[in-house]
Amino acid sequence: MTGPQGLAIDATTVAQRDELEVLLLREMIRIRRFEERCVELYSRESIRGFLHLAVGEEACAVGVMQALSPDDAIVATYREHGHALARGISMRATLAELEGKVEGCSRGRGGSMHLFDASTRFFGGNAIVAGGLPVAVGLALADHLRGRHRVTACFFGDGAVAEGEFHEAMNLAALWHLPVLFCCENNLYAMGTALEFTESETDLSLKAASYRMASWEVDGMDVLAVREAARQASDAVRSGGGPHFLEMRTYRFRSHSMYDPDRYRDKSEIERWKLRDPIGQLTTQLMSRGVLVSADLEGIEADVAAEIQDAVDFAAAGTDEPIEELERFVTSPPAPRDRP
Amino acid sequence: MTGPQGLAIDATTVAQRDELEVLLLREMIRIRRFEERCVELYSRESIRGFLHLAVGEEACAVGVMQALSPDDAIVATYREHGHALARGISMRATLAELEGKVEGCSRGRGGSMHLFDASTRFFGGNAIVAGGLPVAVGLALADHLRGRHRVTACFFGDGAVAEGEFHEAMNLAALWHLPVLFCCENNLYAMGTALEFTESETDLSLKAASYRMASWEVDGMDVLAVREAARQASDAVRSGGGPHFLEMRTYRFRSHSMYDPDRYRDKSEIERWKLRDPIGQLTTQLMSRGVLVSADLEGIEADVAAEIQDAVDFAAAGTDEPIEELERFVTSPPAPRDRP
Amino acid sequence: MSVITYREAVRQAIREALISDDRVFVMGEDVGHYGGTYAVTLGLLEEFGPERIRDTPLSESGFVGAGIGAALGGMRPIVEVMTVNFSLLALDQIMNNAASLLYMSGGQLNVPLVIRMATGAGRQVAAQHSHSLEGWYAHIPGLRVLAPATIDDARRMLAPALEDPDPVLIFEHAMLYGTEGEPSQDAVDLTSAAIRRAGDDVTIVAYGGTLRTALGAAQVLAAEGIDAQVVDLRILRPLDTATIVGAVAHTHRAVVVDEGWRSGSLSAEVASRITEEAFYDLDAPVARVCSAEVPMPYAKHLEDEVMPQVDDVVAAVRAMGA
Amino acid sequence: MSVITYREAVRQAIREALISDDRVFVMGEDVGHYGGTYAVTLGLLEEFGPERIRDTPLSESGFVGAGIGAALGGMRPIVEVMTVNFSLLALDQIMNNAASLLYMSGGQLNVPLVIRMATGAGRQVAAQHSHSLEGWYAHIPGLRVLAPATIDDARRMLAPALEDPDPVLIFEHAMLYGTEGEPSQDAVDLTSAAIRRAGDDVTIVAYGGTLRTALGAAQVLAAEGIDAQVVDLRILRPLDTATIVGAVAHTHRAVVVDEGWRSGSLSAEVASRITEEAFYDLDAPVARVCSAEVPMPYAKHLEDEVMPQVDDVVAAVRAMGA
Ligand SMILES: Cc1ncc(C[n+]2csc(CCOP(=O)(O)OP(=O)(O)O)c2C)c(N)n1
Ligand SMILES: Cc1ncc(C[n+]2csc(CCOP(=O)(O)OP(=O)(O)O)c2C)c(N)n1
Ligand SMILES: [Mg+2]
Ligand SMILES: [Mg+2]
Repeated sequence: MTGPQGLAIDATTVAQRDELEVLLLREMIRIRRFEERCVELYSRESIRGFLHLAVGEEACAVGVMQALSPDDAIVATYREHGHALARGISMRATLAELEGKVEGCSRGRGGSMHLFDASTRFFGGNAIVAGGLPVAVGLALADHLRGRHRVTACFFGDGAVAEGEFHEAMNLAALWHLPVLFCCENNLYAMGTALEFTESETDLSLKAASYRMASWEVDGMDVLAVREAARQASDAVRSGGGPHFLEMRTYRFRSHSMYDPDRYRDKSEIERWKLRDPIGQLTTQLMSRGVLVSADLEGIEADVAAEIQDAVDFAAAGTDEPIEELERFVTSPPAPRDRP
Repeated sequence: MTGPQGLAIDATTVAQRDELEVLLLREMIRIRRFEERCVELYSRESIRGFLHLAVGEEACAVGVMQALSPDDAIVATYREHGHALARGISMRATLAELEGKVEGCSRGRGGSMHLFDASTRFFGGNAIVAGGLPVAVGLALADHLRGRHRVTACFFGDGAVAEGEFHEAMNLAALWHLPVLFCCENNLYAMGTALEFTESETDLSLKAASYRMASWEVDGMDVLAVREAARQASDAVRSGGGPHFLEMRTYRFRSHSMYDPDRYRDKSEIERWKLRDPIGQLTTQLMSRGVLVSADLEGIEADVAAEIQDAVDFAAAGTDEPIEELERFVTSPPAPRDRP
Repeated sequence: MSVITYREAVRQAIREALISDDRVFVMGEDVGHYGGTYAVTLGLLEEFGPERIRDTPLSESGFVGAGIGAALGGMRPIVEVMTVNFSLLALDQIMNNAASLLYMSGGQLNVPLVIRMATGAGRQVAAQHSHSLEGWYAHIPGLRVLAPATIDDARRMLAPALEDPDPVLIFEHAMLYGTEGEPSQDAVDLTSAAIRRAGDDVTIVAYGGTLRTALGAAQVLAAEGIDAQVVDLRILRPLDTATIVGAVAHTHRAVVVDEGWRSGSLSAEVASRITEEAFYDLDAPVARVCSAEVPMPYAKHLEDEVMPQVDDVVAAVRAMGA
Repeated sequence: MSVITYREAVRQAIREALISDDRVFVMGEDVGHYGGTYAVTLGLLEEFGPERIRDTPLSESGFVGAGIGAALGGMRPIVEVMTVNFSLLALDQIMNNAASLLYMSGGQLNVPLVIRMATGAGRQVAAQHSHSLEGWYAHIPGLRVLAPATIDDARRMLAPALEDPDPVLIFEHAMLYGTEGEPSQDAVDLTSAAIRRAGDDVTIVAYGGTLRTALGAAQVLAAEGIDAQVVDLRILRPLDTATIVGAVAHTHRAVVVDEGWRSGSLSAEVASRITEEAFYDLDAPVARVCSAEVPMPYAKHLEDEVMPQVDDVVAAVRAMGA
């Protein structure tokens, strides 16, 4: 069993299982508190541009990532802080990116919507809805062609399902039997448009069936359920079972982005979903089972607060990319034959 | 009951039914002989560019068109001579178009892939695979918004089903409950790529189900079956039943286009399908039932030959668009306020 | 009339169109329940209902194509593509159907469609959300392409655009929505460029988001005794070459300011036309101030560096010895 | 080496790449069982099998995106988009992923992808199948854009394109596939324009499908005693400005020939660069011979009228008093 960066935990004994659950909780808390701090930093204008928070949806990122192995690849969306942190990109590099510093995981060029990290095979951070899906298919195609047994996990929202690219990617993956794990974070809204206004068939896992793709639905507010589903699905994918579709039924507690006045849904709906807060639920459970006592929780919160403060300090001390480097990486340095 | 241009026949008596069947046969023969003549004209270079023939698929065009009414709209593909003729665009205007003459239904600007006729609500002729589907949705949306009870019939091939636009259009039509009749001419190939290489789920009518859209499969080599299915489906669409999907299982006897050496399928496969030639089948049937005798058939062939010869002469005598008119219709003439 | 924002100007124009013509409807992502990404359509759903203020799924190609079909079916759709960035997904529909149907059909099929999009950078939304691609659209025969840079144009261009029997694209620069001004009551044309500032020494040609930059530069230059004339293209297709060339013939020097990436931007076309038609009037080659050729970086100082700034325009004018 | 067609030259290049690097594979519509729309990949499926010669469904965005992903995953994909016309459907993937990933990721993610497409008109395939949009692609930072106009370039450009760690687009003009020539054995660079004909009186700049037109015009002009220099751009991005400008500095006059629609075509960029860098060397404004700004009509005489012809280039040269 490994830490936050650690993956592919197999919890067989009760003690291991308890440890795993605490780990999952800790990971969710890291993300939650991190994003809460981001709101603050946004209002202080340390973070700018679009900022999309996944508060309420942490179980999806954590549950899936904890089912993957370091060799696997991730393709995420613009709402990907949680995915990045759960995958093991450091909080420092993540926050520095959000603050546009060279020390950021994308050198400050990407910002909130474009986190990248080659070392953890985290391929973004894509701000075009559904734009990452074909890329994920291609990563899986490369693995298939090279005979590598790896999974490419691709995250997207319910809104992406209406895009043609979703359909093309699903078909390609199924047709070519590629090792893709499609991870749909169904939070019932695409910006301000409810799923019932975007899909004639709102049961999204049925979409997968029309491609002959195995599909699973899971309670996206239950991190254990997500992790278990993702583990089984990714095992199946890795062992040659073809692509799988995982629909995680979740909800975002906050607005779509910092610009969103959140006019399109009832406050009572939000309140109802908050009762199923993945962090709250797991905390209650662990405490009632005696696995966790208040002091433990305080310990976790303190650790997380320290990690965040460290990241905030790190980002604040970060450097701006020199303007002279503006054109660096538009293309690669010329190959020897092209040098003068 | 009306003639070739005529539509919406209701055949209740035996005599009416016989008459209808003869009409359907005649229409199919018109298309078949027309396209055969086109091959000749192509080799004589009177027709150029891409020429896609639907020889073998005539039952689809004729069956559907004979189920529609003049108010309905048609959106077709680049393989649309049959649709155009069956819809009532004159053979003269069609052939003149194929020969690039001003007398053509698109003034000679469109050629084989871009037949248009506003008077029969024939909205093309689209050479981008799946490009017509969203347009059909829009035509239906206009009818919906104006409270008009009309059908928009949209043709496309099995290959189009892999395009994202197909998916987007299906969802929009189903979500908004629009009066579209999706007419899939499944001839098992997209150019040289067999359906099994393009779709993970080759049962295309299941695609419709994933949008909660009613779907029908029909033997596309049986014009009566197609007409009946199209009649029921279009009635349902017209009376507010929402979009319907009609999969017509058909086959093209000739190559994809005049450029295609047809290397990708067995000659024996073609021969097998030719046994189900929609014209041959219906002829045999009508003759065995005594509805048609050889002389009748010869009469039909003679009529058709005369119509074709007339069209050939008409097109040959047609005029080239003056070069001075090259820029006409790029945009409309300026509105009064913009005139100098 | 009182001061309104650019956003309100667009909204008033849409509202007026919805009231005066029942063939008009609005369709796009989040135009309804959300109130419009830039709050342009805020309140219209409540006033006109979901049939006329139609939220669409994320299906750019699908709903733009549906707009084309609805136009063919006699409606006057106003399709909002949230931003130009996403319009790439609908480009096939725009080029191969909207722009081509009238011509391909030999004059039979008009497509009276209006497509509105936000465009441009300046809000630190990075590479995939900061495009300025209106110059590309200006390349397509069959389209009319508008770039309202003023409150007046934002308020008044929509009505004639809806009267146009052919497709019209309207690009609204995202940084302009909050700007304020007092609209006049005058109708505007959709054919001519406008001289926004008279001047004798140099002509600065701009449009949309760069008009402010051009006017800012003119102000700085005025302090240095250089009298700059500022031309607002207003219509990117068809370009009003006569006004542009006439202006340059007067000043003998020209700078084109364009937020597009320099190579292959609209500025190249404008510069070429000036050079072709006023070569012997020019005292110096036409200069161009454009965006740096990089995917837009997120960091503020880099974004600023990429985009054309007042200083860049001033420097370009100085460099040409005006 | 014996005479081969342009089509065979491309095929040889692909075959060589497949043999020499097992990371290379070919993917696209009808590249396999059909043998390639233009028969470029004919026989390769039989030789290399369906994993490496991969027929795709009609899903341009999907398989171009998959090519990007496969490149990220260590492969060297050659994606064939049947024609540039259909590439509009994949433009978002090309611009927002292929061209941007390296930059957005701060240098972490290379996309060593080659995309080949047929381009251009001349076969009476009308409005939706006759586009020349390579000029658009040349606008996008992060891409290298090639336009092989000769047998040599068709044969030799692919290898360095596959070596390039960044995405490369190769535009093959559909009218060139049948042309013949004898390829040399020399490697070619992917950086410089080529002088295809020396001359002192005027420079004709062309690329891809228009190189033949330019050379044809040079021949006609030679008979009139006008000695035209012909520059083949070869690489549309990044443009080799030095060679172009150097050539014009020598002749003092230039005509750019471009099959794109005139307004906003690549010709405008080339003309602007020449004017910017060689203004005082120019005896006349740079002329442009481009396609008429209409959706391509089907009728042959109209198609001919739309496209740049030898006579048009000759006339342009005469008009500038060379
Ligand atoms: C192609 C495209 N169209 C529109 C947008 C603007 N946009 C950004 S996020 C979003 C909603 C996406 O909803 P969903 O896929 O459900 O993901 P969620 O935001 O709920 O996580 C929209 C419309 C975009 N980024 N890309
Ligand atoms: C978007 C697009 N991609 C590729 C092509 C080239 N192409 C023309 S027809 C065709 C096959 C279409 O197959 P299908 O939809 O089954 O129709 P069929 O030709 O069998 O009638 C292809 C690949 C095209 N016209 N449009
Ligand atoms: Mg959502
Ligand atoms: Mg087919």
